[in-house]
Amino acid sequence: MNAMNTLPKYIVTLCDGPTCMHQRSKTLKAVIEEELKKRGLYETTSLVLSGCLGMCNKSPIVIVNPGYTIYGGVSPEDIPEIVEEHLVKGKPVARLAIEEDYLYNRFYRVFGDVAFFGQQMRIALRNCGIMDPESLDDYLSLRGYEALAKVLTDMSPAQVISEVKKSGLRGRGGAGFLTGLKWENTARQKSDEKFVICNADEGDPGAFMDRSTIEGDPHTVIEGMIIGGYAIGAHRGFVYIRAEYPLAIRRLRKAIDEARREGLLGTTILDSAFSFDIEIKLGAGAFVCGEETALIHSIEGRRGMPRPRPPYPSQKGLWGRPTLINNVETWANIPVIVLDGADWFTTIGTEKSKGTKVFALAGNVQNTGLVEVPMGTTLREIIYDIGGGIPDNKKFKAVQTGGPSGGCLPEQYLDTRVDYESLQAAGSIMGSGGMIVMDEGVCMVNIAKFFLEFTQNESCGKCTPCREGTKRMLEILQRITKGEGIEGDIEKLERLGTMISKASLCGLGQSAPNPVLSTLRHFRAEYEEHIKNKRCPAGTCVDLLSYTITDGCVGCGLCRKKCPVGAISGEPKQRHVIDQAACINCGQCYAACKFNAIQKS
Amino acid sequence: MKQMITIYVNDKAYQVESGQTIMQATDGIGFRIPRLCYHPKLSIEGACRVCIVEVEGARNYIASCSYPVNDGMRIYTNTVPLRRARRDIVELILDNHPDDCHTCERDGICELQRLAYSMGIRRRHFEGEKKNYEKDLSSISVIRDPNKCILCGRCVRLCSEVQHVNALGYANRGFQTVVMSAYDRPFSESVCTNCGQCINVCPTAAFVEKNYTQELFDKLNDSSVIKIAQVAPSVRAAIGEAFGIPPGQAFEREVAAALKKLGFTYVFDTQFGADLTIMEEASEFLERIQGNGVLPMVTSCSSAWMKYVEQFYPDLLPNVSTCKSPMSMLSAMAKTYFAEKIKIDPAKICVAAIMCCTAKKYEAARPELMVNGLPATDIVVTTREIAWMIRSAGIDFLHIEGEDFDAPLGLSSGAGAIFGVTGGVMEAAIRTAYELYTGETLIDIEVNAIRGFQGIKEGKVLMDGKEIRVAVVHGLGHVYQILDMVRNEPGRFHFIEIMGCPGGCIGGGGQPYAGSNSVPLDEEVLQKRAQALYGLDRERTFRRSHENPHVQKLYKEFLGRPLSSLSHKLLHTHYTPKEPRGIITREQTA
Amino acid sequence: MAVAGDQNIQTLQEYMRGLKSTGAPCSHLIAILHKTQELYGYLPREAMDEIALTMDIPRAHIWGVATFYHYFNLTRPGRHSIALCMGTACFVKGAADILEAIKNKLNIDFGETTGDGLFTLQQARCLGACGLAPVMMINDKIYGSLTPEKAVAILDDYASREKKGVLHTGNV
Amino acid sequence: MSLPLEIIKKKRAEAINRIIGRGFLSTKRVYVGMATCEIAAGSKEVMNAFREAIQTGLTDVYLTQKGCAGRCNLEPTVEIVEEGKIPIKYGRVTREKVREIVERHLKKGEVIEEWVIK
Repeated sequence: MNAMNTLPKYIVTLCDGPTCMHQRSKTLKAVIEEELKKRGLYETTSLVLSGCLGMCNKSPIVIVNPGYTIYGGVSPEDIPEIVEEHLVKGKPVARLAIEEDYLYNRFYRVFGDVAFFGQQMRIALRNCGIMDPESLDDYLSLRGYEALAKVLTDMSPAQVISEVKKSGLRGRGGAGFLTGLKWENTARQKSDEKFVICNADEGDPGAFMDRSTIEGDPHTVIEGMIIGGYAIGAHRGFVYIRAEYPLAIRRLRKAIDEARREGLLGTTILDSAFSFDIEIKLGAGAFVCGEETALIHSIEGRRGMPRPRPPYPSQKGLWGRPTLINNVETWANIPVIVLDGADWFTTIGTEKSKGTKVFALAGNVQNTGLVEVPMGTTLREIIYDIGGGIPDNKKFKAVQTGGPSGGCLPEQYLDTRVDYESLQAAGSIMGSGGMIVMDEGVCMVNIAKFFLEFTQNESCGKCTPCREGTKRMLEILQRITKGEGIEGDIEKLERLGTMISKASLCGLGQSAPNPVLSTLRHFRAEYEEHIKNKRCPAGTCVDLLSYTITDGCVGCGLCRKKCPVGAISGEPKQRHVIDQAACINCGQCYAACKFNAIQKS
Repeated sequence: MKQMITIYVNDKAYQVESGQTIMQATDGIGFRIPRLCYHPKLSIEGACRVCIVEVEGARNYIASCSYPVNDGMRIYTNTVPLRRARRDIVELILDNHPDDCHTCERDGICELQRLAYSMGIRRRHFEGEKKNYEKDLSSISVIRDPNKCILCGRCVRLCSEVQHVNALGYANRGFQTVVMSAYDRPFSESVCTNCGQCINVCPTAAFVEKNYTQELFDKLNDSSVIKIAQVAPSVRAAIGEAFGIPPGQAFEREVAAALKKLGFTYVFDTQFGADLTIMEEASEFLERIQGNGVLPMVTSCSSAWMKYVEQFYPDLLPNVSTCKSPMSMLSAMAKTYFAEKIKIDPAKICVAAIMCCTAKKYEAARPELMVNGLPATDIVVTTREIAWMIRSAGIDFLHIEGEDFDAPLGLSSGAGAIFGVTGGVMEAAIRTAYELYTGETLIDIEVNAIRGFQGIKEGKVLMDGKEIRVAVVHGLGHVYQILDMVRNEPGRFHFIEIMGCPGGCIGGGGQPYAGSNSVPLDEEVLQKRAQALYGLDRERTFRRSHENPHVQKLYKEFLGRPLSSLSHKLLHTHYTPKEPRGIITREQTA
Repeated sequence: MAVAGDQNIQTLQEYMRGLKSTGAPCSHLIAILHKTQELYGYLPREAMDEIALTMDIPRAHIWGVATFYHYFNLTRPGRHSIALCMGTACFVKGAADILEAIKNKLNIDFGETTGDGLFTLQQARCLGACGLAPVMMINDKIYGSLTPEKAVAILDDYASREKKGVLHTGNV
Repeated sequence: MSLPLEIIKKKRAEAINRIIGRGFLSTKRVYVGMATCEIAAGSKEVMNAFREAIQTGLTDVYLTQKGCAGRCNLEPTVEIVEEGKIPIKYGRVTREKVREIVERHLKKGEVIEEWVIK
């Protein structure tokens, strides 16, 4: 990519998705660059390689902005014409331009030129950032509720289910169950009443995809749910949402009211025979309620404790009736599948994981934020190409996916493709989409302890392995990070962890040991270092630290003044010394020293 | 049509009925997968994870209590990793449980202890912080010790699903989860009816009765006191179990003998009190039907039911018979009629009631039951406590020579004996009321319509052409059904018997713990205890309360007639609505 | 029992009356508890009793729900509630140090209220502002990119404004 | 009775008319990020600053809110969309920056490059 110092006049986007790449988009790039240079446009044109743009049947794809002209089936021979006519003369080449109106395109018109966004593919988040979430008009203008209308006009419930099945869409909440199959199972049940639930109890610490979706585009979730209700024969839907999301709740409430006013919710929707309405149910701060049976209990007004399955919610769910539960992101995909078609949808992603996945990219990474990429994108692409790599010249250490249920993957796994199977094989999980990047300053034992503290705190307390087992694992980890680890602790962690994951009642318990087991798998030496040598290689476990003053000390005395326990002594202008017995490892001297003369180890 | 399917357990094929859980299926073919939170009478919790098995094709272990069998399923119940996981799970429970087995009430009869032993836990691997809560000693009947609680949830489910009292619930979550009453208030301030069924289903000693054995031993060793015992019918029907005798054998005269050996001066029979109750209650009933009294009349013998009605249905208190319970009637007679007879200051008499019931401890302390300023019943001990006392005092219960109860309050009719079984009070009342009303003797006195363990039983009796419609309820969980009927169709019944515990007093909260080969609330055990009492009834010379010559004598010498003013003073009482108001649940809510 | 003329109880009763006819009473419980907390700032026992009697939900059940969900306060919170985010992103970026600084400053732990009733410290599980990590929320306002010093300064500011009386009540 | 698809097309046409009625066809459309994260970063101030600018005479601008596009560490974000031009995305916008954006970009058409998200 040519470095730009001033804003470009044109932005030329080349799709670099697998299909386009196969169609030699790389050669195209060279040809374009050559043509630009020839005409002296190289400095004023930005050339961007994007992720898959989902127009594979017309590949290779070249997009020229402003104006968002899409050229399809471009060959190297076409390039001079495009550059001359469009970029020099400002007249798009009608012969090559294609009319594509995919729902996600609009996002690119606004954001496609920024590398962070250009590499992404926005399906669930297609409207987030380009419309007023509190305006039904805005949503309608972006073909909102057209999928619903299409379903009500042209499709039988069975056809809707078959389309969703064909799309290969899998639950975006974590487990990755085939959505269409879930719909089919629920549709098959005979019952006087059925329900649809949107799981918006986004509880992973560090994940906020669902909040952003609802805050940015609430109607898409509503539309998805109505279509789901139509497909399975339900007339009531519930959105179970965290009370900690007041803005999302307010926007959702407003969206529901407006949809109702416009005849998009309620009785005889859009003059059809179908009726459906949605209620909002608030969570109250319990991570476990993301588990579907716990969520159902919570909606029923009980403690959010999971129950054994079967019966599955599709058989016996809310108030004992067949219930279809999908999470926010899954629902947000539905209108796209209906309008742009399952055939199109299946062109995105990998063989077993279709479509895109939203990640909340955070931690020690340059560009933090929401990232939606086609399944099959590598971790490296997400962290380095989109995320911009690790800040402060630090080294990458691990990436954590799947939140407290997931695992930490080290550098050698950076080329893992994000899809359900690959991540699992690597020892982590897709989860709902938290992605935390960690640099060398993060201690893996400590991070495992952090996650276990979380699951321990969020354990509902019902089943023994999770309630008692995670507590014991946590105690062992606390011991290790304090330097009190003993021989055999690692084996105990493994023994407990394996038992807990195989014997716990629900997904929370079954996955609770994952952060420990995965760090044990990939960072075992770091554990051993803590236990055997009482050393924390990352330098974060306070009890294992020691501070020493090096030759760099000029004897300014600042550290001596800062030390709260008077453990530092030394004459002015002489090298100071820390009394290790008195030092409490608070680190204040380290922070205060202006000469980097204090060493932490 | 039951469909048979093939399952493989540890690679051996078995034919089992479809539609069962793995546990049900394997129970039927000679296995008994270890279990803890599971209880056949309660909803499936799936919490303890002790009953896990391996199922081919499943990624994780499967809780056999909840997972259905399907054709061709391959189940493994004893693989090495599974055994280790199960063992570790039980160890995790132990690791958060006091290590005080030797000094524990349930030492030797604790399900957790048994389970830990059979899991082969000989060493600890995962010890750490243990929970540390205060015992709740506030209730006069039931002690709650959260430290011994293993969160199997049986008590919570029982209190909600079986009894519909909902005094118990989980509070907090995760490692901090505790079973407690609302707002963490003392148990005594809750809606608890003291039925004690939580004690029966608890696998450990997280719930035990408030123990009064030491007080009783003190009294028994106090020569300045006249020690009077009275024994409830159901005690004799179950006490053998506490000594390892299979259920179903009555130990009537043996109990009397053991109590005398313990040091009681007089051993009376609560069944005499029962006969007396029938005299009063049948008369009250006839008075109500003849004099436009409030109908239907509801019995008042069950202490748990009495607290329940005061809290949950205060508006229906006028329907409740004013009769005291047999225990309280007998105690009242002991401290008046009998005290006069032996010319002893009633204050020097200690009446100890040996009851199958924990709620009787609460009843004994009710101020409205005082007689001439003295508590009528001084101490109540349960079947379990008395069995322990007998053992502790070095009495060889199994080889004891039986003795008679003492006169004049020790002779009872068969009607008094069946008081202990659900339907018994009604049956006894019918036997007497029929004769009082018609003047004729009821020949077919075994009223089968109201025997048995159905939750609600209905029957009809023709008395001189008048149809008397009766109903019998046992277990507080069924009460709302019958009382809804009473509200919706006030004329539907004339007389209703309500017992707080499932099965009636034979299933009381003070009865011996389930042995190692049965489960608490086992209906088969209840049947056998019932049969024991029906057997006593059949063996009696007198089977109708009014035929009891000592009862007749009591009226002649002291009370005059049923419902006399002295009767009213000593044998009847009144009830008042109690706080906190109970919330009636028609569906289970836990 | 409810104090006569208690405005909040009346509002709560009206709220419940509106719900009682629709669906299973228990399914409204969490919404009612939210309403209660909105009115009182926490869940007073009297209010829970009122809910039990009006909605026919056993007290032990209400108590179980109230203690299960960490969003509900069981004691009266301080005037300003500090929710320190301990989500992963914040943790990775040093939330533990912020916690230490706040604990030292206020002498309270999570779930506790300062002696002067000014601050309640609560643990948040991701406030969804990971880009600004580490963050804390005081009442409804989010403070991002915290350092221990910055956090303490913010608390000082609240305390001093509180002294001058320029701050209104907490949760609005 | 019309088919749902016909109804929705009619609704869409009406919606678009209403949006146009609100000034959508102004030369410059300004979108201010207003999600929880944006607000936490201070976007309410930004929104207010634009509103004040309009109240005090800024014309030919269509001001609206939008959800979070996902670029968290550069929030609050503002997009300025002009027909035929590359949409400009400003990051870390403050009240002060708004004043300049209004003066230089919205009034004079000058893109303030150093604040643009690239």
